[in-house]
Amino acid sequence: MALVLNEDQEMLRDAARGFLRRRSPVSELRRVRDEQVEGGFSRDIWREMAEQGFAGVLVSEEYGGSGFGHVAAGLIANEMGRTLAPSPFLSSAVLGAAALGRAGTDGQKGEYLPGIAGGELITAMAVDEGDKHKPEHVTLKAEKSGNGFKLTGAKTFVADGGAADLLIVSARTAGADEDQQGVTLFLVPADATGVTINTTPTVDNRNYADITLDGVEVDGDAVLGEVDNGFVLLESVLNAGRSVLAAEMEGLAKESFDMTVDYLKTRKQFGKIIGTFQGLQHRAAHLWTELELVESAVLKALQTLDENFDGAGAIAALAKAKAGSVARLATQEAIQMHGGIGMTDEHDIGFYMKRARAADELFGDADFHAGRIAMLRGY
Amino acid sequence: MALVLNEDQEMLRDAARGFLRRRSPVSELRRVRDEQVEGGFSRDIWREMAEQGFAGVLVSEEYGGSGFGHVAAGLIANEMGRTLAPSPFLSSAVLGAAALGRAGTDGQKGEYLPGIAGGELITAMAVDEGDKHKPEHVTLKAEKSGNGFKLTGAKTFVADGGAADLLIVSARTAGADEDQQGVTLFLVPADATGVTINTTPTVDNRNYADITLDGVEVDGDAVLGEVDNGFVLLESVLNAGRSVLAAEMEGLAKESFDMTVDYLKTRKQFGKIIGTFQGLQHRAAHLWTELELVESAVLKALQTLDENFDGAGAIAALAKAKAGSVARLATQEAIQMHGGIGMTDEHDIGFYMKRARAADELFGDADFHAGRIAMLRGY
Amino acid sequence: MPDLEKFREEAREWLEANCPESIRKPVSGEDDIVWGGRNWVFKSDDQKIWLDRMAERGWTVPEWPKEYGGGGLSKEEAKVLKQEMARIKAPPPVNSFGIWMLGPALLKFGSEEQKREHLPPICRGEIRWAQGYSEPGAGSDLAALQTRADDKGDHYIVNGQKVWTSYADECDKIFCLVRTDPSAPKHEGISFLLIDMDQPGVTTKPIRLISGKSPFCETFFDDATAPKENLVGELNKGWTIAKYLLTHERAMIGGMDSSQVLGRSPGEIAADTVGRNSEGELADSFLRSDIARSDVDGWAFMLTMERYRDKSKAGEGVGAASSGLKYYGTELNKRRYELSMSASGFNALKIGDGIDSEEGEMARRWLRTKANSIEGGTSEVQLNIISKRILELPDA
Amino acid sequence: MPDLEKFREEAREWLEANCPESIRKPVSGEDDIVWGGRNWVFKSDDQKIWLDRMAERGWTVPEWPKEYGGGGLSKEEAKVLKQEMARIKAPPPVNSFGIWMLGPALLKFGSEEQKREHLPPICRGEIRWAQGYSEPGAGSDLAALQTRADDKGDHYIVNGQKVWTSYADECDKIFCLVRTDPSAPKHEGISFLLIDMDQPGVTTKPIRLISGKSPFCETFFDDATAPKENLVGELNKGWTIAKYLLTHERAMIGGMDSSQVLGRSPGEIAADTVGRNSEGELADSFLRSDIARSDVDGWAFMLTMERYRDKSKAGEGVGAASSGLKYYGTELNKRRYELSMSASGFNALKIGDGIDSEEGEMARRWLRTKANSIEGGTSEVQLNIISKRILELPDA
Repeated sequence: MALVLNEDQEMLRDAARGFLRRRSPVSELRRVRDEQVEGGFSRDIWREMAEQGFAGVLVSEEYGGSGFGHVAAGLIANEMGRTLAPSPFLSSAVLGAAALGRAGTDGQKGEYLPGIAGGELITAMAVDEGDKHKPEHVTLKAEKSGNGFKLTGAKTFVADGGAADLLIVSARTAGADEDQQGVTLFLVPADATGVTINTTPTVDNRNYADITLDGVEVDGDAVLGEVDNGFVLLESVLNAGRSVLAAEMEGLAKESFDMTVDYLKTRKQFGKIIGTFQGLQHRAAHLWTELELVESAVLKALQTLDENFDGAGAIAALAKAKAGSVARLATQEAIQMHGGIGMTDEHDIGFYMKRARAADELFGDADFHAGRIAMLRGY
Repeated sequence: MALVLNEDQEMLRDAARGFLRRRSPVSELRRVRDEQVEGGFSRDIWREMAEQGFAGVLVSEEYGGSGFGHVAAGLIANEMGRTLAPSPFLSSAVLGAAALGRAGTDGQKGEYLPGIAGGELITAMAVDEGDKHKPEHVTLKAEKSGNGFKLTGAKTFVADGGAADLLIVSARTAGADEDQQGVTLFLVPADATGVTINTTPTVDNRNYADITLDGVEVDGDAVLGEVDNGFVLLESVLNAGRSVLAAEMEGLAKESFDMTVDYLKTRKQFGKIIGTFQGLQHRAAHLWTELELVESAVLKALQTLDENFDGAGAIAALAKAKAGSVARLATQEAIQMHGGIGMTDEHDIGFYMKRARAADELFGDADFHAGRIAMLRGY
Repeated sequence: MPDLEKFREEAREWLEANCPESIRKPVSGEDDIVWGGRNWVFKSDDQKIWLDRMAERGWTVPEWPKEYGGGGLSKEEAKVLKQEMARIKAPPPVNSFGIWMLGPALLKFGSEEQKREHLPPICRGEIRWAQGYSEPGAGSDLAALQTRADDKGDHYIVNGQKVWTSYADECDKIFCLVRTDPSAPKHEGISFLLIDMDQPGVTTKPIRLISGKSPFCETFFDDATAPKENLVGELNKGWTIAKYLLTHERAMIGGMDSSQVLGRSPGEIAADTVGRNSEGELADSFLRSDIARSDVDGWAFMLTMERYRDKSKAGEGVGAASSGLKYYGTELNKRRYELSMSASGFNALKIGDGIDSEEGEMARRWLRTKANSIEGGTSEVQLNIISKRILELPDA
Repeated sequence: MPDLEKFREEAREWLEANCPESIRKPVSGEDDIVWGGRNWVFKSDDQKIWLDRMAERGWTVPEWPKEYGGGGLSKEEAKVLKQEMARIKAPPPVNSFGIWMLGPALLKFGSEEQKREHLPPICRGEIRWAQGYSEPGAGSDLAALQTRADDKGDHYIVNGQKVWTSYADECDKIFCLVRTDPSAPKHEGISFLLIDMDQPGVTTKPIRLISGKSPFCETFFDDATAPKENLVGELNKGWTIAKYLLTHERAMIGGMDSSQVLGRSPGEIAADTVGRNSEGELADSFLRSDIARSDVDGWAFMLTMERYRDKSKAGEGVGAASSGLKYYGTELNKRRYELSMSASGFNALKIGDGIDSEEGEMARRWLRTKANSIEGGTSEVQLNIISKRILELPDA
């Protein structure tokens, strides 16, 4: 596949851009923060997004989605990055839809996918247990119990955990704490008895939760995919999430870069437009080249997911690594180049730096993924 | 001790600078290279350096030296770095003098130190066996044999190994390959039966050798320090060498920086002095701050050696780490800022980059020493 | 120096007798810091007792001359006093921009009358000063300031706006750079003026930062007045004083110890989150190498501060090199906090409800460090200064 | 496209029949590279046979028009031919600056006569061309060139000096930028001129680099002559051609594959020298993290080249973005070689006796990479181009 967008994709991008700039500019994130909107996003706007087709982009037409695929999902995420639109797109429309679409039984698909595509059902992936992403570290226990399982343990930093109706939880059904074998994915309703969800406000003003499961009973239908063999599924679903999150970081990095270049063209210091200072010009030009690399890696990752979902591990790592490090650099440079005004809460640019850091950390930071590439290359 | 030079030290530095600029400017290194001078330096100039007091700076007056100490040795090395003066100063006047002065018996001192101080006897430390510095990796075996020992094994990258009269060799008398315990230092005449010395020309045009010991017989007097307990001695001697080598790197980095700043003030491009371009100004200014840090770390390391020789491990690591990384950066920037002319062999600036890399690698590169500091700090 | 040891004994004895037990503890939050001034409310009686006793002895500003309320101590004695205070964990009795900034400026540039009027209340913590340098339109180009002070015979009328005025909403007075000759070249029409905050023409508005609540304010002058005798130094020569104080401020900002982050080093934080491998090294190669390199630079930076101090003591000026400290120190501090955030992982991203929450100390400090390389002259300005004054590279 | 598959079959058949067995191997040294020209000595008869057969078919320059000696193939066919040649390890029959640089310039800017005269000998490897752009005083400011060509009626007289003229001492002719109107603004008095090397007024002198012997020469023009018909394009409009070729050259230099260093990746090299820990990771945290980050950037860079190629194919121009490739690719290459040197340790420092030795391949290549970010426009020049043409930041 040529590493460029086709016309349909460009149209989709333009439509998403228009919608998001109108309905969810940065002021919407600010509002959500200042008004402490429950769940971290506006349900109304999410429903409108669903009407735009965002929520069903990875859901097949059979279940009410468009099945446009991962490149399309990435384009939407990219535009969401540009306006920092708060929504459960990643958790529900990407991770939830990918997990169920990939491994769900017909029954599970029929039960959940239409809700996801319609924006009524929100899912969240409960993966991590420590302070750094490490998906094979699973101590949350799932013990056989009657026809089903009993789940006990805790998850941390669950994106959109505070807004989710359905949790997708990695649990240990066999093996030692860090074994890949013995991990099983479960579908757990957020309102099941024994589930406690504590939302944790974060720098990016999005919605994360620490979740405790205290002897939560689920029946056999709650297993997503195969018992004990859930890790490969988990990884391939996470890779979709990582790639789309990389696309979001690409968007936010580019937007903060564009804002900064615009600022360089207008701000005067010492009687000169600061964009004439070569010290800043060279840093901006370097950043531009880095952003070009991010675009290439992200697009390749998204295309690979559409072509060969399970083979996208390395390229997803590349996209997440490159987008994460460049988004952090771009937003830090943006603050520095804006000077004092960039430090004020009144200006939007700070929101970009905050989101860049949280998004980099989520599902493995740039170093985590560079390390994965190192392992794949044998060092 | 105040972290500044006193008047005596400033006088010594000025004298060394005057002598070296006159007798061993960069053209001398070029001559040594082009004429493939044996041993990698001029014996005549080394004798003159000895007359200047360079060779005996760490040898006590009792044995014919001045005993000026490590700050003084560092100042000399710094000036040698500025002119890239080829000499066995580090190997003989620093490492050899420190090892014998520290651990030699009265007999050993009397036999060797006057020769070192006079510049007639040249020593070399044979430490490494692999491609990266790792002093505890000692497989060269020393087996008891009669009254003495029989040494078998190989050493690599021995600085001044091709010019040395006396080798100081780390050998294994007990323990496993990487144990610190069980290492013993031996004094081995370079012309002993079974010693094979192959000089290996290197990028910095200094003199290194791969050395093989094939059943070399030495008697008990050849042991320097205690049997099996030589590693601590070796490390403290190396720390002196590393600190002085850091001082040399400080000197070469500063000289290449000065040459570059001068070039920026004269070279014109696009009708302007290139030193007016802010892109280059900021990089030069950044380098200047890095060089200030190098100066502080190096001076502190040298002062510490004079105050508490055996306690200088961490600060020597700091000096070598900081000087190594900054010397590499400074010389690379020097080439880039000189442009095409800097790439020609005709210009001196390339010699600085070559020496910076070899000096960084010798006795542990910047990363090796940053890693030591990490270990000392518990990570 | 037996005299110095004698002084140490006396100081120790006096401090033991006079520093209230309740405040002998490390400063751990806003409540432990005394700023003074007319609006000040002490958090405890002992805070006030401690301030009054120290002020009476002149030890709130130990090196200032006795006639202005200082202690008249030598540098060495002041250092001993500091050590003895640290020994018993006695906090500074009062902090203020009056002590750090205005005092040194008045001692160097003020008239005898100004010193007698303004310094004693600073020493006693009675008057709290704000600093009015920056303006919204000026930024790094401080001298582009627009706030004007028009000559009205025996007083000035001040109009304009200052920004980044720390604690201006709680201060009694403000020292300002104002434009007194709009027609002169920009560096030559600036004066240094003292203005009462307690007048109708002066209003303030707090600034919220990306890190949340901040001490910074905008300060507006709308026909505010200041008597002629409040002009410090010569008319239109205020830039000289500004430069003097900027160098002073740079050394302060750059010199902050950045080796620890909330009491722990990044290496310690990372050991908890990512663990160690069988060699005892951090299990994450990336964090390990980045932290080690930053520790190398941090240590070498601290030694550089030590070396500059020793140079100063030896009578060599440091001059423009303070720009190097400011640049390197603030960039290093940002790097440290980035590493600490990465080492902490998810936990450090938590910040509490609402932008002004007290929770999320790590994240708030991380965000706050981003201003270090902007305030007191941006990193770019420091590099320009080094380039011009130290390297003597030519102007474009 | 069945036509393309048919072409593939034909090409494969022809190559099998016509490529001598002895030269079907990877290019491993200077002896495997054919440059052609009057002075050329083939290293084997098969090299000559291969060149002649390919030239006859026009496949030394498959995409050039048939009437000038090319193969007249489409882009797609040329790609297939390249794949089929790679399949049997057939080397390029001839390399030359004539093929890479002059040919494209003549095809775009040359007259019909010039094309007919100069292109066929390039295709047949009969005439070897050098490039004469840079001058000692000009450097990055290429347009500051001083070499003059004075109009003498039916010919020009050329005086001046060029530098970085690759292989000029072995070439037959040289294409040069010369100043034809000294009074015009510097970009407007330059012409593109073809000059015979084989005349008394032209002499060359090899340049030794920090990495040792190099193909570069200085070339001196001392009353050299060139007939008027050797002027390419319009008089005083040579800068247009220069810019066209520079963009071309930038893409070539920046696009070098830098993922391998002497056939091994830095990660593989390091695994040999520093070993692995119990997790299978490189035992050295520093090398591991640096190499991994460089691998990330290297892979993303290769994808960017792929993306730009696909963009071009889709009809979108890449334009000034080639400056980005040039900048990033050469800086990356330097970084790769620094890492490979560090990974190799002592062994890579060995360089053999004498500056011109053949030994020490790793060190010599490492040193040579330092020129990558200088030749073809320095990194700083590329950043300027991006800043101005892509970001549209204003001039100072």
